[in-house]
Amino acid sequence: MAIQTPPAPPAPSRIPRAGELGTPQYRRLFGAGREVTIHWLTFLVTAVLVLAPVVPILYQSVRNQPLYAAGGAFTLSNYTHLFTSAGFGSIVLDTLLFAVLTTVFALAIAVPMAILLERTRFPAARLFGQVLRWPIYISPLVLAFGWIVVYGPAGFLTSAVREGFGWVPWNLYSLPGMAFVEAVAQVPIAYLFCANALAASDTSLENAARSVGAGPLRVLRSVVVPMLRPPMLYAGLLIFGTAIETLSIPLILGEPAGITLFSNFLYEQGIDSINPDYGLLGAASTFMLLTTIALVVFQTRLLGHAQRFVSVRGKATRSDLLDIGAWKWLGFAFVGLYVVFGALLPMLALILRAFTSLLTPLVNPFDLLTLDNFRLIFDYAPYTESIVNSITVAFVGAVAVTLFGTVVVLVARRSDFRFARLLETTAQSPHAVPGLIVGIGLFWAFTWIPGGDAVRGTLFALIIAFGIRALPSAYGAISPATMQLGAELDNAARVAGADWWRTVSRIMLRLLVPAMLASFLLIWTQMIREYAPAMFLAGAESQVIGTTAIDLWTQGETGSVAALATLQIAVTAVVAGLAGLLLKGKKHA
Amino acid sequence: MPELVVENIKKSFHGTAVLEDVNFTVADGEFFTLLGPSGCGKSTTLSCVAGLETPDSGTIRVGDQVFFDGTRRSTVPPEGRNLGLVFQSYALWPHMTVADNLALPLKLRKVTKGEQRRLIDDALTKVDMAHLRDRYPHQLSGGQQQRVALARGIVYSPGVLLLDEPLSNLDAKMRDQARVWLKDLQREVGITTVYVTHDQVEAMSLSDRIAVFMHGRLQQVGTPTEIYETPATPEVAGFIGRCNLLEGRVGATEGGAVQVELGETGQHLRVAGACSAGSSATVGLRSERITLTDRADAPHDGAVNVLRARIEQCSYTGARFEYELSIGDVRVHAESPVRHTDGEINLIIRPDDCLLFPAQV
Amino acid sequence: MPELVVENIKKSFHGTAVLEDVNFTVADGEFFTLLGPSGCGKSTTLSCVAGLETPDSGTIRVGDQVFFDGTRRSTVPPEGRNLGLVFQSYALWPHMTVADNLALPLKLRKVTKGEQRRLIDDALTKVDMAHLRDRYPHQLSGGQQQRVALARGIVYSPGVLLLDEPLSNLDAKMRDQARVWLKDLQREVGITTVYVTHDQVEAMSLSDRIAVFMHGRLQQVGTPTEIYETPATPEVAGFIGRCNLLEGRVGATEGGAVQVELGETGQHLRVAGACSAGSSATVGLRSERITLTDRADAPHDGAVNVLRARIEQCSYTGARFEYELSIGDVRVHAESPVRHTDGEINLIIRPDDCLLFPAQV
Amino acid sequence: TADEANAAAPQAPAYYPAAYDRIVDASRRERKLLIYSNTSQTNWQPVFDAFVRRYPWLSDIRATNLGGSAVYERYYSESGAGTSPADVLANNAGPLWGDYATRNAAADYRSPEKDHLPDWAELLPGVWTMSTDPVALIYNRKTLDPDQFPDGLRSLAAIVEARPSRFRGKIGVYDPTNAYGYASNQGYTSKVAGGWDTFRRLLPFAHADHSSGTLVEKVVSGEYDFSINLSGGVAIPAAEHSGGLLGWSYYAEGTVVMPRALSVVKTAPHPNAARLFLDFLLSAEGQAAVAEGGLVPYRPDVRQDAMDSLQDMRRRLGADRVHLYRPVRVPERVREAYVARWEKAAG
Ligand SMILES: Nc1ncnc2c1ncn2[C@@H]1O[C@H](COP(=O)(O)OP(=O)(O)OP(=O)(O)O)[C@@H](O)[C@H]1O
Ligand SMILES: Nc1ncnc2c1ncn2[C@@H]1O[C@H](COP(=O)(O)OP(=O)(O)OP(=O)(O)O)[C@@H](O)[C@H]1O
Ligand SMILES: [Mg+2]
Ligand SMILES: [Mg+2]
Repeated sequence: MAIQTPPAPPAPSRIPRAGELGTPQYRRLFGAGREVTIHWLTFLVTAVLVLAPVVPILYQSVRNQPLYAAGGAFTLSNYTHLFTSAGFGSIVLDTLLFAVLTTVFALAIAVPMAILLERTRFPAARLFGQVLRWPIYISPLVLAFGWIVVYGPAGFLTSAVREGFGWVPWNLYSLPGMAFVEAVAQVPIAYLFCANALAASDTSLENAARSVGAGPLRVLRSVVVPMLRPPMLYAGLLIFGTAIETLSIPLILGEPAGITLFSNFLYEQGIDSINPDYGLLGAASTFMLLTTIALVVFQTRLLGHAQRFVSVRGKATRSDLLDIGAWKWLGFAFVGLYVVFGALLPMLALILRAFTSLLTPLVNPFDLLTLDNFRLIFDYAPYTESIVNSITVAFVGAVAVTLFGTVVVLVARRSDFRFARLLETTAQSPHAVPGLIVGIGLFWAFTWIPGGDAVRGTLFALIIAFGIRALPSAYGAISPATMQLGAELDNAARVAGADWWRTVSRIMLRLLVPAMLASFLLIWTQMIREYAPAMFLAGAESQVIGTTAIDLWTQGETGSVAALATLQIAVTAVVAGLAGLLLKGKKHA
Repeated sequence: MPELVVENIKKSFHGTAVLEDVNFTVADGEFFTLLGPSGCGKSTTLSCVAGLETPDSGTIRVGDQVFFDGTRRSTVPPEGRNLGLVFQSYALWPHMTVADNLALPLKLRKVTKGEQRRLIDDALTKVDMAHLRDRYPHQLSGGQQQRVALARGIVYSPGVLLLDEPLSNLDAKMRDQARVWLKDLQREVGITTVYVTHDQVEAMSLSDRIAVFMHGRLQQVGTPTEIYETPATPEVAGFIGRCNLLEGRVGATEGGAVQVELGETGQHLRVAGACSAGSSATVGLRSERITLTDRADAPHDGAVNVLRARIEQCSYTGARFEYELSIGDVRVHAESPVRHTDGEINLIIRPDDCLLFPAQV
Repeated sequence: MPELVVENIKKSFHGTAVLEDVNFTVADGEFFTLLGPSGCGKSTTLSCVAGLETPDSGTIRVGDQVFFDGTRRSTVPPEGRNLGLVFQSYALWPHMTVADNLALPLKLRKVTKGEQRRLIDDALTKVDMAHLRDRYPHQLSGGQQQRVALARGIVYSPGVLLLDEPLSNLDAKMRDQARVWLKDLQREVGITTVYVTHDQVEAMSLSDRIAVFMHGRLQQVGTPTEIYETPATPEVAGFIGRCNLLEGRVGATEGGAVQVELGETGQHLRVAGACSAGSSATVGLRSERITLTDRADAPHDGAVNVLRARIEQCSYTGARFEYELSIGDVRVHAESPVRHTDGEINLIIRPDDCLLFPAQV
Repeated sequence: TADEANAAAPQAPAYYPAAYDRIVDASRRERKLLIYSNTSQTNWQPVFDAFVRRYPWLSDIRATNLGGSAVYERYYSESGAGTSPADVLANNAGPLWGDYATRNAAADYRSPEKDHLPDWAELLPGVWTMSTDPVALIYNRKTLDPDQFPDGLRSLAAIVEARPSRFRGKIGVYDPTNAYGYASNQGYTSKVAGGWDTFRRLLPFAHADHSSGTLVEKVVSGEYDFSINLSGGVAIPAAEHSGGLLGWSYYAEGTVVMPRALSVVKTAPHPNAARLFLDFLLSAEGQAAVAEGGLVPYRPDVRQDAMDSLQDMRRRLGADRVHLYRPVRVPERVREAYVARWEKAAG
């Protein structure tokens, strides 16, 4: 028999006639494709969620009485009061400096680490990758305390260094010191964002650079880092906002040094004072909100031409790790130092504190071992209940916000929705509004919205409040990941017959799984330690770890606060481990 | 499936016009090819048809179903058009295996599991990829990825198939095989195909009609023979096949043919066609229609032209030898099954084989 | 630049062997082509040479400089090899403009600003992309991206140039232009080039030598003429050019030729070559070496074979007509400059034009 | 459960009005009690336990522990908005009670225990004293020589002035801007003779902090040698559980006693349960439970040995050296003037 050129096609089985299978039919809602409904729904829900706490705050900012007081009139005096407060200028400047320093420190630590651990051959990369996340597992309040124990003027390491060298090169109670601690708390965010982006990076781009003669470091500088612009900007924005809003660190580390930042200024003037000044709080929150919006707009500008950052395209490429040779050891030293001294040591101090009756360089801690701190927590039903509540809130909230945030991102970045830009700005704006004020705003929103009273004080109210605060984090975690996905991937699905929502669920969501897990983890950690909005919203049955910790803290039960934080770390580590397993399962699927 | 009509499509990106007034009609079951140089707007045209880009104006419809209407700015979304598009960049979904990539369009159409498997097997076998059905795209070579993309575009027998250089990374055998397959598919399934290629041999052998595209405009639409034998412009002639374009001045007209003086060379060429004397014109001379001969005693009967040329370079393509020749300062490309020694040579050209393009004023 | 030596390279991905014992030497300044079907391991070979993949064993060196030594597992990193690689997937840096993409290799080589501009302009002009120098890759068409990738690989005149299907998305004219450019570059700069292509016309006309690659093994390495005229195996013959492979049984041997009986058809073919009578053999018959004639009075002088065939299908490629013929149940592909009417036809085949491959036992 | 709701009513003391049973019965239907407080769960727990032992059907009793002013602000907001789930407010931050009293939010109820308590037990109309926690100081026994252990602010001033460079920045003090901080500082300067003088000597050595947690922890770590103006409810247990690391002291020259007070609000959704709770807390049994939780009882006939009671304190320090802080409303101007003066003293 003959082999032929070309060979005859194999005996044809019946193939459907052209067009026989038809177009997939989708339910049409209100006379348009269902995506139109989804887009509008997403937009409206986002708008309602964000406006709910904001509107009462805006209203309060132009009232001369607390909202609960009868009477009162419109006024602009809150704003004049704010801007003419003693030292307002220097407070704003200090705050800016603090926020900028924090952002710079956090990115300077996180970005190289993410690159080293994700993109290069690095010893024990996985272990380091886990450990350096630990600081976000606990609230900055507790973390700051851990830092004081180790690096404070009478801290363990400070005492040791002072004894050894007669001089200590750091000062925790200073603006850079505070910024550093805050940065350590925020490093995991930037790390997660960048590591995610790097995991989905296109190695052929790196290979191309190497083949034209770029050494590993040059590859990092010219290709890897520039491609990281989206995650860096999103992380930067989040960190900057958090730094402006955060209270614990200015309060605990700033106060002793007489440093007043915007947040503790507000706390003292507005919340903790004998006569809380709600008008001032409203005005200040409005001011912070506008700042955030300006930053978001600026960020959007920097990220124009999103296709410049696409790394997952229709032509698949293989991935490989960079070998940076001897630089590896420098990197190892950098990561090692940070992980040991930045993440681990304060954390260990904290854990040790949880198991001792006292922790001081003055007494050998192993003489003071006790389980009393845990006993205290487990002895009181409301405390244990608060742990269960927190886990519930954090789990449900993290899942819900991640899913919702993903849809928001996809509507904002991957659809032809008319108000996509506005949606993006809206979703990112609640970030810098202080938590307590979100709580107060929502409190009034629940009061004004029919049926809201039933929600107020329940865990559901907390999920909403925490969720609003966490939405920007979800957005920041997922948006850069979508930017990496080439448009041809959605286009191919659309042409194959998937409508927008199908494309999202079949293609986008699957490709975004790692980013969604990062978002889940981030929001979980954020929610499990959150307390500020709960001060006004949590009912007697809906106390959370955060409020319990504050309760214990104000009563001087530091050991139990540490014990609570230890539990929090343990639970979170388990959750993070499970999430990691899920991700790995996905990868091998 | 009724005909696909594209009318007056315009499209520009940030002010750069990419498509200007594109018009064509593809009949039911026709194999229609867009041929044109790189960057002329072929992919953009396909994207507009598929609904991935919105034209600035114009109309696109399939039969009565209007996909896009520039005046009312109504669009049918891509998923409502029941098209198959094979992307130039493949656009494989990286998180799915080869088989899953093919399964998605079938799942969306609610094809039963068994039927899915059968269709997928069938499509993959045709592109010789059945044994790699469980690989992920990043585990495939470039050509293998392209074959998967091709199979995915076809597996669900869409009404209109849009192919954007679907064979560019395949070897000759595989291309032949795929071409046979595409042709068969078109015959059996009656699919209407719009095919983008840069390979004119492919275009010629597959297409019912070809549209030659340049700078965002259609230059000529016609059957392969029309395009090849009677190109509308020198550009088309130059683009399709190897065609030498020689500038000249029209001299005497003699019975359905004109005498053209070739530039500075002093040599003349009799060319079939009509053109006013004294005007300048371009003569197209296909390289395979030039006969090379060593013999000094070339026929001088006047029925054919005999030009004298120098061999500048000769290269071997297996089937043929290709020559770079010079007639004075004019370069001419020719081919011949025989190897000629270097030096001077005679070119024999029939007036009927020359294409005459009067200069545009 | 001294010669590039690749010795006994093996590579497998997760247990699937992709390269098995690949050996070749590319001389200084040589233009060497890897030709082979899709998925045979061409890109993997280039990656190994470039240092982007690590072979499982073998040696790769350029002159005395050992790039990779499988026994000592020492590797020179890609950036230490001073190669240029044009990726099949382009791998343009999406965050840089076209000009910046080209500038990076120059910057790394500390070329002055002015010189950089000159070189970039030069390279971009050659691929006709100078006017798009400030665009980002995503604003370019597929072919334009490919041209940028090509320009980037060449702009810094690397010692060894590795090209992975660099012209696959370009039209014929652009390809010709690029080919001329590559050839010139090689001549002027003395660059050693390893070229991967699926287009054998390209391979034939550009290459000093060709390596035919199949299933991870080199089948034959030789000059284009060698490969074309004396293919080592039926596979090579079948892959290079249009070659009909006919199975037959060897009959009488007569003076440097054998008589081969073609399968069930009852027709015979005289083929130059030697083979033991009674064994089975494959005869390779290049389609362009078959002369088709309508005339019933075909020469019957015995010096040539005359076979009777049916025309099954005829297609037009512009320059030629291509035919699908059948001799009994054997399909044969042939081409002819003339259009023949349907029905029966005579094939005239010179015994010297047949390739004889004794069956392997 | 039904069993609890039907449990037999405990015998009320003879001096309770006859109608008291009606309150008890009504409380069976209410079942619940919610307190907003800034008192920790550890302080509350023994009280709750004892209360539930007495009224088993009221086992669903909870304290939501908030910051000092949040207790009121949240209640005002909730009631301003319509309803508040809170029955009782409890707080040790004096000045805020002054403001509370002017709002006339307290339920109109005269506890039958009133006659068995000091006349100041009802601090303001409807605001009842729950415990009388002293303002105290703690110090680190490891970083100090025994002769540097203070027994009050005046002795502390002398100690630090003896070695100014050693003690600069080594005293932690409650910041006067917040409610408890204001009360503890202002209580001392207004009640104790020469209070301002002592402050002028001490404050230059001090750092202000915002919470007891920080103040205690910094002494533990050795960052501070002393923390002053802490609530006894925090300071004394902390020192006692420190294994000898911390010492604590009243102020020998004059100790301010900061009443921790509670009030049943008018809008209480469980008014009867709230009344039972108030009466119980003021009873001898309730006061003993208060002591067990680490707070200082003040009822003369209370029997307990967990804490120094107010009477013990008087006995130990002299009755004229124990000053009761009386909460009043502090106008903003006054507070600002005070903070300014304080900050001037701190330098
Ligand atoms: N990660 C992987 N796992 C398994 N097999 C792989 C992997 N990567 C490549 N291969 C296989 O290796 C073989 C060689 O791939 P290579 O890219 O070298 O082919 P190629 O000759 O360049 O083909 P093409 O012409 O299609 O580009 C292919 O069959 C491919 O399927
Ligand atoms: N986003 C964009 N901005 C500006 N110009 C663009 C953009 N996208 C495409 N173009 C230009 O539009 C023209 C047409 O592009 P298109 O992809 O349709 O070309 P093509 O005919 O498919 O070419 P090829 O054969 O190279 O794929 C090109 O010149 C390209 O540079
Ligand atoms: Mg294209
Ligand atoms: Mg390849």
